Amino acid sequence: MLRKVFIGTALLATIILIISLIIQESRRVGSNQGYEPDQPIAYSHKVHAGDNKIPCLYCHFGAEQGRHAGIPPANVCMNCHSKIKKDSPEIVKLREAIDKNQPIDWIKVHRLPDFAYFNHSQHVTANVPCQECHGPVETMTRMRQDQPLTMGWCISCHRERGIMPPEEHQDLNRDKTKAIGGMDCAKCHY
Amino acid sequence: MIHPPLIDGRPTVQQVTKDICRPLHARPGLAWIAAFLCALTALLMGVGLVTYEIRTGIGTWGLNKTIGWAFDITNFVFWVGIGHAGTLISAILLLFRQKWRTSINRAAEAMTIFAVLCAAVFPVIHMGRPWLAFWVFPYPNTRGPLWVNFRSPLLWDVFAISTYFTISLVFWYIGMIPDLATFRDRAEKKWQKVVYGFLSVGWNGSNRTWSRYETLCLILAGLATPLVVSVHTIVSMDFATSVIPGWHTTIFPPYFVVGAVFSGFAMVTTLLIVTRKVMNLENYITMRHLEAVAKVILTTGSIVGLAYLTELFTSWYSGSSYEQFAFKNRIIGPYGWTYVIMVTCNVITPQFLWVKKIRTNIVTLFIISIIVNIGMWFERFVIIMTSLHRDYLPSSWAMYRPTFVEVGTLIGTFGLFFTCFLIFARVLPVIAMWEVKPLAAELISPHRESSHG
Amino acid sequence: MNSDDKKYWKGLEELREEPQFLEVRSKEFPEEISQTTRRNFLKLMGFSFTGAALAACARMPVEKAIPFLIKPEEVVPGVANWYATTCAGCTASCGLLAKVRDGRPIKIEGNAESPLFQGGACAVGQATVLSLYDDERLKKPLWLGNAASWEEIDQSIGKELKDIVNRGGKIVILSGTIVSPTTRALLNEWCQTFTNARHVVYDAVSASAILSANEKSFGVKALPHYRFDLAKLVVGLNADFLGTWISPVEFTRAYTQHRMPSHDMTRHIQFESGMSLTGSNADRRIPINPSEEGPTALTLLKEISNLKSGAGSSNETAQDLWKHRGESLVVSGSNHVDVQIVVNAMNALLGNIGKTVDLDNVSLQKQGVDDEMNRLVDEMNRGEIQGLILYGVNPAYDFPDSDRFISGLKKVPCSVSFSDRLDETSSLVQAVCPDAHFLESWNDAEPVQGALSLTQPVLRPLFATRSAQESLLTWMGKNVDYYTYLRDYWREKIYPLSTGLYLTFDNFWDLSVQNGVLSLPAQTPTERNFSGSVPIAFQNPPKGLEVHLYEKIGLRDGRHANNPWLQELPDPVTKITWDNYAALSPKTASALGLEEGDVVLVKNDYVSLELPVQIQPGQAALTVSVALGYGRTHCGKAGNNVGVNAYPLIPHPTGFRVEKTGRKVALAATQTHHSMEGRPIVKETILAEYINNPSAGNEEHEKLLTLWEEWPKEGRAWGMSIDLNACTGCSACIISCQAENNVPVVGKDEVTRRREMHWIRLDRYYSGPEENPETVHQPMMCQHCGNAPCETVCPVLATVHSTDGLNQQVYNRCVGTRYCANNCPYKVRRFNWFDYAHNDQFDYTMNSELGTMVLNPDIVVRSRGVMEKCSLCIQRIQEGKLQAKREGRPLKDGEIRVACEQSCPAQAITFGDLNEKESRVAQQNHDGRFYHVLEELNVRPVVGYLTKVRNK
Amino acid sequence: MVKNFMVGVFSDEQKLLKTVCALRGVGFQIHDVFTPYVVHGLDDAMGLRRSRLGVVTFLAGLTGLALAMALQFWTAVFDWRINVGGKPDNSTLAFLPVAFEITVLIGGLATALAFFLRSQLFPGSKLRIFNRHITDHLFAVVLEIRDASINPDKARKIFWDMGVLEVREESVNT
Repeated sequence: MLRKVFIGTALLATIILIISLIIQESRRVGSNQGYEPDQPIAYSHKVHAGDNKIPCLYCHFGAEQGRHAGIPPANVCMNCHSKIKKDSPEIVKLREAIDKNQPIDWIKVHRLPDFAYFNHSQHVTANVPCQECHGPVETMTRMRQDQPLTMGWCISCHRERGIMPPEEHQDLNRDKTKAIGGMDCAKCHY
Repeated sequence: MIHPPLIDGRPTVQQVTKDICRPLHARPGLAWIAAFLCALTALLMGVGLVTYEIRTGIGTWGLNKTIGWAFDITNFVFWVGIGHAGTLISAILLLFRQKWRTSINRAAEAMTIFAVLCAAVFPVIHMGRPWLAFWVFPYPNTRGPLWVNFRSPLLWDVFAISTYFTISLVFWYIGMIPDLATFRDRAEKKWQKVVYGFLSVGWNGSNRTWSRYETLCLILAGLATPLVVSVHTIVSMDFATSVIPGWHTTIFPPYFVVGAVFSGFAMVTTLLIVTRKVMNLENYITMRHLEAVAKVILTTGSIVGLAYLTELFTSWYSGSSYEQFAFKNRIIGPYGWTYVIMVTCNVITPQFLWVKKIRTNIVTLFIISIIVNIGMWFERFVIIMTSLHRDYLPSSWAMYRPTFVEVGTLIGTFGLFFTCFLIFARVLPVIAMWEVKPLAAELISPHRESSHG
Repeated sequence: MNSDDKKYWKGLEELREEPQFLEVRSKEFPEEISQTTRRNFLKLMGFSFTGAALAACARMPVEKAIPFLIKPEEVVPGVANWYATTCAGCTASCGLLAKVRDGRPIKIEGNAESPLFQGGACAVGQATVLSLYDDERLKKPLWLGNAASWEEIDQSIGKELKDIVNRGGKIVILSGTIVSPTTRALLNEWCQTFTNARHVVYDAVSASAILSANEKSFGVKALPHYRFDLAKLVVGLNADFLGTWISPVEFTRAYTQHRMPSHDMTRHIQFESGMSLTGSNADRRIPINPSEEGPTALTLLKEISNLKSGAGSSNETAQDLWKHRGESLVVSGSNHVDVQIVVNAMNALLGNIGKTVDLDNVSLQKQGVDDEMNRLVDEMNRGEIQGLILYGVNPAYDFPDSDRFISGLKKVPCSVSFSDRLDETSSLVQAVCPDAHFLESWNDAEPVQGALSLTQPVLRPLFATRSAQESLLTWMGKNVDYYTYLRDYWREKIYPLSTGLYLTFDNFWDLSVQNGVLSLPAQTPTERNFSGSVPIAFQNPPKGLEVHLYEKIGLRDGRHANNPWLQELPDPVTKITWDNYAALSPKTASALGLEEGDVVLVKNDYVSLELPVQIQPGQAALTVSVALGYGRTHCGKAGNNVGVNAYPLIPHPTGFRVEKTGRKVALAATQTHHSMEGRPIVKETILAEYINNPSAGNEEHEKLLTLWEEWPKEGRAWGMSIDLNACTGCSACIISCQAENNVPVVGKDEVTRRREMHWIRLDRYYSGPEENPETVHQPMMCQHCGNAPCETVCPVLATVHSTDGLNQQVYNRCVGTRYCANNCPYKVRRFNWFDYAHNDQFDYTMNSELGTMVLNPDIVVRSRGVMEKCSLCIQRIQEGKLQAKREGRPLKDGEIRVACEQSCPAQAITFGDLNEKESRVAQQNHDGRFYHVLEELNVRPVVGYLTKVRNK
Repeated sequence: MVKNFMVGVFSDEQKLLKTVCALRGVGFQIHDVFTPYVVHGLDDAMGLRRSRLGVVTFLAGLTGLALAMALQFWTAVFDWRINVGGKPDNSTLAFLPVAFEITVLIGGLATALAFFLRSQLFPGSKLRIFNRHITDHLFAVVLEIRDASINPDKARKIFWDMGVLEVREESVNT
């Protein structure tokens, strides 16, 4: 009898474990969380955004105006690096690329499937801090995908946050949260 | 009232075992091999065509912007309908204690399983992206999670069909366990011993188990009976809950269920007539069985006819011009010929079964059963296609013509069905020995107290 | 900024998506393969594409371009810029805006600043953006059929021209009507530079008779500017002015202005042979044979003069015209001078000259004179022409006696064509110097005197093409580019005439380029005396059927034959795509024992054509209507051998017989049933009743109950209303939607199977007798039902309702059961039966790198097996809301304009917020004419219609 | 543990029934009776209680119903409320078909599972098969000889009296 109880318990425990593992794993499907590729130039966000406190939007100016934040053009780098650390081997690579007229093959870290429309400016306007989605970039020596970037993850934020702080847009009452952020499918899928 | 015996030839109990277990030892006959090759060919063709369709797109079918379903869902409803007779024979007649079901319930249930299998193919392959078919199940996912739409009749279908298939399979298998044990104990070849040993799960004929077993069968029958009604009710709701004239009809649930029983019994007749011949089971599947089935066909056929009339009356009485047009168009529209086939096959033909000579003649019965099968396929086609092809806005009215892929896929499912059935006939007990044996015993010692079946 | 900068713009995040790269990445994330090969991939194909790529990523697409309204410092990836330009789809020269996204023009819309066109754009104009990305365009100049460099070409042609001049040979520039004043000036200068050079204007479909008739009647050899906006009564004689005649967008805009139901609603009477778009909109339509045009006009003229002399008349039309004298307009599309003279006499008698017929600010379109062309062909055949420069013409295809032209062409020693492809004519010439697409070049236009318009390039030439003007400048030895030439012309000729307040010419120029259009002060139109001689009678035609030739709204004269969007655009009346056919009246067809689709020989003593029969209600008895513009053989993969060339019929339009061949073909029609079956789908009434009761024809409404509480409508509630009285059925919305929403082209076979993908369709219904039915057009797209039947049945929640009242379709969730489409009472859902992108079976627009550049990057290209439908341009709604949000202000009504609404020349479509009481759409919801189609189903659409009111 | 059984084999169900009654009448505990088919009256003869599988069905069905309704209600009303065709978020009526199917499914499967567990039937089950012909045409009555209180000879006599085909004693190692 004891044996039966033991076996039964073990069986039940195994089943629960398997189910929870399946649920756990299924949450990660399609997510590249933790992706941290080597970049052609060892650019450090920690040095620039962390130590030197360069605002994100200085380089990623596209985020304020349009859909894409964009990797900054090399001439933005050269704004400073034509004077600073000119001889560092990484900066030499950058300059060579400019001289040879060859684009730098940055590897894209944060990728959304194309059927999800994401507009950076929309979120920047709503005062969503960059770190909310991109993680503590200012501490990353090499860029890493910190968040899962799955639909469930997007949705959890849209569910929980007042998407646009109401006090800032009193007069926009009807375009507020529900209408602008919100949970409608066609906010992102079209 | 004294009935003629349900089985002929007064076999002993031992003889029953011997007759039913014959495929264990004997080689398949020529008829079986020929039939199997035909079925397999059709199946392989079907597999090829479905592969082509899935690789290329639903465009390989003749559907268009107006007619989104035609052969696919017609076949689906047709096959689900076929399935219903098996459940009806094994479950409902069990509850009604009808002894004549005993020799035919196994085969009828097998028919159910295979028909539902054929039916289940269509909802999957009719999808534009069948590889994502699993999205119809509510499971936790990374999308929020995003669940499913429990208001959609198509989702009800998913649950109804999968439940129906599962419960039918369980019922069939459980009903087979004692006979599988017989097979196990009669097996000579190694693989037979292993397989039947595995399948018979240690059945030893204990009466304590028999006692529970009977209760289980009754409970399963009790569950299967409302289930079978619910399945075709839900299938009919695919149409009944829509807004399309010709689909949006409250009569559909009973109409579909009766239609399903009608078509199912016709298919049972077809199969039994063939099986008893091919498997030499004339003693067990007798004229009395077939006549009983024929009477069911006659009854349900008449009810179906009544349903057709009611439908026409309702459309006239509704006062809705769209409804009236839909039915007018069914009868005298460009697809009027399908309506004629439907009425001829389903309403007129079964009426010949009033004549005893016709319903006790194997040949006429066989022909009528085939005609009814055809008619019932057309019934679904008429309902689905002719309602769609001319609905509300005449600007969208369109015509439909099936492609070879669609026709081939239908033939392919017949291939699947018969392949499964023929394999079943070879490797599993076609007749429920444990249910027929009491009848045989009774025939041998008729004086005793009768046992129930 | 230098080119290096541009490279880096390209290199940024975008370059990452190149195909080779995707392959590598897909190994890393195998589950994403299928996901990445859609929108971004397609969008960015452009960036890896040769010439376009570099220009595309420039901070400004082209150095000198000045953006409309927004002046960006630089192109922001993912943000569109709009540039004003001018359409070159036909000579109407509508003012356009080109939407340029990441350096690629992806959408063409009408320029609302344009006084003539007021933001409308026709189907052809909007489809021109696709012809920019036509793979058949020549990528390099050709010399004797071989690719050459421009230097070599210039050298060779320069030498040839010099030789001809030395020989004293004749040089002719044969062009279509040139609406550009600068180009005309350039051609004049060119002809003066080369002795014995002259310019001949040839229009395949000409208005030659009008020009001559006006010369004879009023002494002005010009095409008048017809003022439909001033006419209270329009009488048309085989003039399809809403569809194809002269300037359809302008005429549609003007015509519909007073077609709103009111006491002074314009009345329209049309006499015509085939059922045209214009005739289908007429309040009264009288079928006549082409040969009856003259007699009909003559009768009217006589009746009117009777009325004038006080004798009275029983002719209804004449009475009507007389009642509206001075504010009526009689137009004829006939190319017979005598008919036009009678029409002139009528307009003069009615006092319309100087009012609705403006001969002082004349139209500069359709300047071709047929006789001159005939003379030229004779000269060529006599070997008198030494040099022939073909500019924008294709006579080997569209000259009625093309054989004679070709034989003449063979006798011309030096022949040059500016054609952008190897068409029927340019494949026979010595040198092909491909002209740039108008979106790649500078130009100007003056469709009507004083109404100027500028064309600015919105991207650098994709290929090594050069604008024709540039070539001509080079060959005449002028060392200026055409931009400078144009600017100089404007400085000297236009600037002094302008009345606006400008600081300098530069300021004037910048503003003109920015606006795209410029109006010079107009002359006051004057009445003129009719001085022609009216013919006494017209000849009776020989026995047999008469052929009525017409242009189709999509292909027009055939120059756009390789544009698959236009090929698949259903004819607004017949709804047939990808074909021309012989339209016969039902009576004639049954008398001849013909059914739709029967292939027949249409022949007389001179010509014979093999065409399928189409049975056209309203077709005049004993006439056959055949569309021009088909049967091209050298236009490209999409248009080659589609239909039959009917140009040879022009000189011999009478005495035809129809013979059965016994073959039958399926015509690719998007609608095959033509009656409403008595259903209240299009509600209509007549003006008299409407004036008594604004809800006339729309009295019956269902009392709609609901079993449960409705979902709250708090925020925005988008809605649309469509005025069936304004809608002419011109089908511009179809192309606009197709371009905006990446709607695929599926080809003739698939349309025959009723699988066209257009999100908006134009339903056309006939009512009344089939000899002359009444017609209605109804735009039908997703009605965004509040109680959407499609939503309830989707098992996977792929179509659900949004909080702002839209019926959303989520492609990436769709598994493709098609249940939603079945359950849609309006049948507006479209299923992707196949993969339409990157599939060799569908080699139309989305199967080549070039073709995919026209795709809107904000919209997913739908994959196989998913459902799609009108989203009410959700991307535009999102963009509009975002814009307002960024600027911290509420949205204004009319700020968001959906694609079909924007392009509608008749302004029949209104989109807006139903929750905003003052919005136009909310107001229209309370109009007496407002109704929902299939209201009794209680599906509660947000798209509604306004009843059609006929003025009869 | 070693168990000793006495097995009496019959070919006739009437004899079997009489034997069982007789054995029980003299106080023998019937270990089990093995039959090829259901023998009417045997349950009473053996004094078997009615099976309680129905209770399992009812409870499992109820659980299924509750789970199905709860899942549908929770997903549609609480977890992600979506406007589908203007229908109320809690479309109870529309939830019934699925709830019914799940009720039947869980009820049926649980009953079958309970049956297999209770009867110790599963692949590889070590249940003793006393005679290969039990699944054909023979019947067997099995008495377990647990202790001295059972007199094998007395039982054997009853068997022979009732017309048994064969009586044997078996020891089974369990």
